[in-house]
Amino acid sequence: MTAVSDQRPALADAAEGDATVLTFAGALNLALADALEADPTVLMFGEDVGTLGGVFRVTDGLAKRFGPDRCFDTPLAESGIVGVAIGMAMNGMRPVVEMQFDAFAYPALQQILSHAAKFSNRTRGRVHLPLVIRIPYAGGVGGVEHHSDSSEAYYAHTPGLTVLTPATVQDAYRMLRDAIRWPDPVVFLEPKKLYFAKETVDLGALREDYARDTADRTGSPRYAAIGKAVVARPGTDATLIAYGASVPVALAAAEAAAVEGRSLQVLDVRSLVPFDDETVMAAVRRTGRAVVIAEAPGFASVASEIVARIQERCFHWLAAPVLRVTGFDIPYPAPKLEHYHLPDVDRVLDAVDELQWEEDE
Amino acid sequence: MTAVSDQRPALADAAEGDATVLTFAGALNLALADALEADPTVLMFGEDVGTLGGVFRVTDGLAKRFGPDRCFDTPLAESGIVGVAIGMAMNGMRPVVEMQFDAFAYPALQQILSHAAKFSNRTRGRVHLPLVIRIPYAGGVGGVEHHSDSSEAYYAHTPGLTVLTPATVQDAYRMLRDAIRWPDPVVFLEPKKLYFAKETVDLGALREDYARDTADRTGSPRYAAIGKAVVARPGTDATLIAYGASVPVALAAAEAAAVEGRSLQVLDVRSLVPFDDETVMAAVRRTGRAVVIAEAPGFASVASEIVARIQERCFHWLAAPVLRVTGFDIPYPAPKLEHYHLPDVDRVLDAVDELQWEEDE
Amino acid sequence: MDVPTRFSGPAVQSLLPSSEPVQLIDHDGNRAAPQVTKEAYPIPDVDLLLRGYRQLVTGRRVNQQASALVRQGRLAVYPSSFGQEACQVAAALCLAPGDWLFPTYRDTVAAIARGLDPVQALGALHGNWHCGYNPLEHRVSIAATPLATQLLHAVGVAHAAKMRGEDTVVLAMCGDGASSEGDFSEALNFAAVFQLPVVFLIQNNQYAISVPLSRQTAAPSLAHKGVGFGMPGEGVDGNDLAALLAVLGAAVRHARDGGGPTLVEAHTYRMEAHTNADDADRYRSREEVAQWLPKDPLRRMEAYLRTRGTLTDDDAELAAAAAEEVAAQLRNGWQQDDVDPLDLFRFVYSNPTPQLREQAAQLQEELARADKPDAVGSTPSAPQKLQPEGGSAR
Amino acid sequence: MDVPTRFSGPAVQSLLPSSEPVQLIDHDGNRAAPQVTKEAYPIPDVDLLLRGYRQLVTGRRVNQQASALVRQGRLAVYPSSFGQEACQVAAALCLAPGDWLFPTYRDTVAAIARGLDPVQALGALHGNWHCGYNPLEHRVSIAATPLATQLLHAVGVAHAAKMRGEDTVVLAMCGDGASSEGDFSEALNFAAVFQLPVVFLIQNNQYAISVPLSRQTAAPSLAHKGVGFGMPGEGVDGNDLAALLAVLGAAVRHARDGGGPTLVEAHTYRMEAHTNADDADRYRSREEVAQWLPKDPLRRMEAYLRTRGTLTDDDAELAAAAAEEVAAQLRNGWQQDDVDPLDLFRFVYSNPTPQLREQAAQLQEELARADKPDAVGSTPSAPQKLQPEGGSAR
Ligand SMILES: Cc1ncc(C[n+]2csc(CCOP(=O)(O)OP(=O)(O)O)c2C)c(N)n1
Ligand SMILES: Cc1ncc(C[n+]2csc(CCOP(=O)(O)OP(=O)(O)O)c2C)c(N)n1
Ligand SMILES: [Mg+2]
Ligand SMILES: [Mg+2]
Repeated sequence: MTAVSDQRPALADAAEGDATVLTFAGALNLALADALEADPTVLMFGEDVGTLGGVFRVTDGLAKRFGPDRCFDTPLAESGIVGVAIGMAMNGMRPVVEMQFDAFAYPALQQILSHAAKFSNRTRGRVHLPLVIRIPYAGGVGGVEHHSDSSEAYYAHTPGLTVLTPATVQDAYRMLRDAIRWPDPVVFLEPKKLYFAKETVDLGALREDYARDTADRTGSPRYAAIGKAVVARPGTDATLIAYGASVPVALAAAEAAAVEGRSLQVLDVRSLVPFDDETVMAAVRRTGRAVVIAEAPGFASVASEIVARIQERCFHWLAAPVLRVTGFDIPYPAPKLEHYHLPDVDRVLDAVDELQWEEDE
Repeated sequence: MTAVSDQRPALADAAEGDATVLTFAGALNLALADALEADPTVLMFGEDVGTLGGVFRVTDGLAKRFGPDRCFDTPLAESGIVGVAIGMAMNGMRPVVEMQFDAFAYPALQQILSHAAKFSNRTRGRVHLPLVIRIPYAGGVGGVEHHSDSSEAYYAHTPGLTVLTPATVQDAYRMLRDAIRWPDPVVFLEPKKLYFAKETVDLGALREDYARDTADRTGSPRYAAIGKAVVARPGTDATLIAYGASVPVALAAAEAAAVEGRSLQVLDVRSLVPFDDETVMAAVRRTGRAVVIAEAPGFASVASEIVARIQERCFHWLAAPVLRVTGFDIPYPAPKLEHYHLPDVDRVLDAVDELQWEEDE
Repeated sequence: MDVPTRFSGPAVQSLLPSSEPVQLIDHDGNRAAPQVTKEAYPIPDVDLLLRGYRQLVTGRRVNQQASALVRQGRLAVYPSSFGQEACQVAAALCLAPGDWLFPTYRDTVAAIARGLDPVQALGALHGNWHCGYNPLEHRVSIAATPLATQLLHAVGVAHAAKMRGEDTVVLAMCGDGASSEGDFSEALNFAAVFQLPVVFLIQNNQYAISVPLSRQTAAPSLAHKGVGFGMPGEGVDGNDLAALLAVLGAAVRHARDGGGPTLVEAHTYRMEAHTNADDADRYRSREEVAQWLPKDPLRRMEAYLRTRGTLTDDDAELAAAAAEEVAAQLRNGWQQDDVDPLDLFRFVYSNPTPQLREQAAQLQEELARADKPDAVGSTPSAPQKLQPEGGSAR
Repeated sequence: MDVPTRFSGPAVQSLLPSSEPVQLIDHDGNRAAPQVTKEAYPIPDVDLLLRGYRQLVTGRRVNQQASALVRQGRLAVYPSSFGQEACQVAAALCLAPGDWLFPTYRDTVAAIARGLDPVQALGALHGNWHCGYNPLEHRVSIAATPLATQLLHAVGVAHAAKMRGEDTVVLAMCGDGASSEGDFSEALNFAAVFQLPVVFLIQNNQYAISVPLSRQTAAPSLAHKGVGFGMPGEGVDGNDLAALLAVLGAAVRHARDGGGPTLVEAHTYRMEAHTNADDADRYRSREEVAQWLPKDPLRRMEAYLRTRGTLTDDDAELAAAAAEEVAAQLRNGWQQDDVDPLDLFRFVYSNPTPQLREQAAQLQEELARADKPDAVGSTPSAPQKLQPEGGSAR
């Protein structure tokens, strides 16, 4: 029901080690393929993920390559998909499931909130659920209603869930592989608008770097990006804090501000839970001013949390209130109106202008 | 599955106009009865609400008094209950439904988030849904797991829902009646811990006051408490902002602080959505210091939102960061551990102590 | 409540579907050979069939035109009911004006057959707003996207009507895929427990996007789900308008007479891709699709009516002309995108919250600054200020 | 995919339950008169019946003891399976050690019959933690509270086992009320579509708290839901241990042999209130309850075994003594509430988040200040510091 679903990830077939143009969706596809290859307990299922390869083609070719036991279609029932994945994870597998769109994960919320999030705790850590719930989320792609929700707050508010959202092609690869190795349930939010964003990457290096990063010297597992925010662009005057599809918006705003002589630092949160207080607070303290950017309605959102944490922890460093540029507190608009709703460069720059700059600055 | 469910609301049978000891649950029962009496389109259904009168006895006697068409039991299916209520509301009725416990509303989340919240907007205001979803929520009653969630953030984050939570016996009555008259879907959150709290009220006056409050001079509907926070206790040194079961905690903390010579103002938010910025910001500006108290895990919560709004709107009035006393970011604990989790007077006073008081104060 | 109880026997058998899907007209347009069906389904009278035929012609044309509009970029997306027009038309024609229809995203032709303005009916797919019509006007609910959820709304509408003693019947549509959702089962169960006047119509078009029926169910048929809720299930050839009208007509009468709900499974086929955005070649062969061509519902009905001499060339021309008119309406629809961006805030609540008023003011200010190129709000006819719309419900 | 298709005939009939619930021993403990059942259910061999009898005695005693502990305030709440012990015992005894059991909150007796330590099995109701045992040890999942949700987990466990070529069978339990939840249908559907080795056992005890079966379903029986998913349904007298062992045994064998899932509905009765917190007099008459007394599963099995001379007084005494031992275990359980409050933070994630470490430190500091009177953490044996537990999954 979306106009974008016939686009296919330009998954590279270039030789490893070569520079390759990889889409975000292609990077996810690669991560899934590499994870399926690396670990026989990994498997992937959901609606239209088998023969079709997913409506966004993220699972393209996996059923063929790994067989119908490792990547397959299920009956059309999201609570069923997540509930069955929980059972598989209880019994030695590492299921990765796809919810076809953000709002279509809602039928699964009971399974996610009452079971996936709580199983380890309920059983005193005896039953872990290594389980990834992939959800294409957020808007900007002209989807009809119920296809563009930014639903991260529901998950981030729920203790026991790990909530990740990559914003770059390389992170799409790294973070999905992290998520699949992670011992606990991950809600993996894929910004739809970025699916066909491209980067030139060296596939061999990407994989090697990732492999190097998976364990520390003692052999304990390490994760490239879980719990780690990243400075996407350095800057000194104010900090833009974003995640998912808002990261490119923040970067564009910083670029525009630079032209006007204002140096904006951009932070990509990436890991909503666990949250990287260290990096975020250090960044805000450096600049004393901050704007948080997110597509979701602002009320009781992840953006609210970021603002609250910053003022709790950086109060005396702040030269101005931390501002938010978020979606309005409205249901996601119809395609022709969505651009009024989404945070854009102008709104970010407006907010930056309001950060109580002294006259002479 | 909870140990409290055989307690019955001490619903007054004293004559109207007399001072009567009324429980919180009794006030809800009275509100339902008065609403059923006042409006033939009001009806009430859910699990065990008919013959049994609800596991908390909030619907006690209604089936008998108003007949099995107006108050009845349904099959055990929460998505079904809310979905059917939506259809009834489309077709001229004002259904009030009960979800038996907080976590058992989760199967209905798709219906609540994708339909109840959005119907008016989807249809450009042509189809309103005057619908109340009553949810006993939060903890402190020794419930087994899944019976004590503070789930308000899921609803408050969702545009289109009105989210109310009374903290006093009188508000229980007024706000439920408001909710039933309100033209849009209301998630009505009843703090379980307060069900058997008692107040002495004059029933006749309560009803008369309410009736007087239902329309302005032009006859436009008015609502006693929707969108209106209330100062539950005046004070000058700092503001405690709370709602639901945290209001009594805040009041107790203010009482304790008073003994030590500190004057704490207590604000009962009551209406999470719409949020009463005016009252809250005025209160915080008066004191320059604030602590937000709520049982729910703090991350990306309603408490986060309140903190974020205050720092956005009262930045220059603040003498210290706004602090939060919330539940930990953990699944709700088993009965014997819940007191470690819940905000209590000590924690509130600790937070107040941290509000960067000058030495001499 | 005594154990043991006897379950089976005639009562159970009457809830099971006929031993094969009911067919009244065969693929060649002839009266089908008599079958063993659980009810005697007489062929509908000729007037109804003619009306149905005309709607089939219009429905087919709507499907073609809408797909063309998508190719031209004037509709964002269109889930076509090409090949399923008999189900669409029968769903509308079996209802009385006071009844309700609950369509899905694929059921615009049904909505149009029920009398909706075609441009309004396709409004959501144009992208201005989520729904282009007033659901209360023709008693056609907003086309549902979250699968199977609308079935519960249909049950609620029926429940309210029954309570008030109205003789409303509600027809609720869904696909084969949707029958796997929990809400499907909950809806059937509520309808059966409260004996509500609902007819559930599954258009089993063999696919849910790419997923074939065999992945949705292992049941002998979807109609066999009825007995598990205590409601009769029936199967029908979904490309046979006459059979559909007969079976749905009987179910509607049964419901109106207080007999409770029925589950009807129409066996049909989605001839086109899921939507224009889908590539059906990835998951099914063109040979498979070709096998369904001879079963085309329109051709069949036309052959039947012509053979009987009921349909003349003139009638056919008139039907085609009427269909062309609808197609023209669609082509001329949406000449301008006249939607006020401040509408974003107007319908979220009957009484806009202070928060929404602030946000509307912010957008209005942005629009006034005219830095949004296509800002309608920044034109001279500035959008009205956001006002509470009063507290009344409707 | 060709229409029309024939649905009915022998295939469909084989999915429908027997015409009445299978009974092998009547209310008086005699061999029941032969019935028309869809399968020949031979009476289980005497050793199994004797083992079952002993478990019935223990189960009854557990129900009594647990209720007593609630009255003494030593258990927070207890949902009793008094009257349903035959279902409980059969659910455990029909499984092999490598199989899995998915119980609900009412199924502690089944868990104990499968070998769980009774004190651990009742742990959650004591209130220290949500689950008192290690689900992986005896392959007994955590007792489910959100109704019907566990059925999907059971299906997932079975799916994983089938994929690995293991011959594990999973038995998943739920109540009559739970059968109305969407998850119930989704679980049956997944199991049937993937032909998984799951036996679904509904204990139809006629009530969901106060709501009688007639409000849950209008179906001839809950076992009639099977056919709608393409799996066999069977009804059985839920107070007849022999019949339960026969029917569940056949279903388990069918599953283990690759035949796929079965739905079994056991017709029984909840003799006590929903839990101690419930007042059953509000919604059902004592006469109704009294009607079920003569069908008591324990008395029946005892009469049957004694009549045949299989059960001697000595055997009965031994069984009673074993049951007393379990009761004593329960009475002596939970002597101390030795739970570390910092455990609140330990199991939420395998690698505690920085946020949780901060919060744990806060609680630890509070405890150290010893202003919480019952703070275990402030005793000399201070709780260990919160450490990441390593990233491995299990
Ligand atoms: C709850 C939910 N899950 C997933 C989707 C995405 N989706 C849209 S249509 C569709 C297939 C529906 O198949 P079916 O019910 O057979 O109807 P058809 O499209 O064939 O008419 C899917 C999976 C959705 N709309 N809602
Ligand atoms: C999803 C959900 N909704 C509501 C409840 C509250 N509740 C607990 S037990 C119960 C009745 C269950 O009845 P049934 O399935 O027949 O099992 P029984 O208690 O009779 O064994 C209800 C409504 C719940 N636990 N989970
Ligand atoms: Mg289909
Ligand atoms: Mg029951």
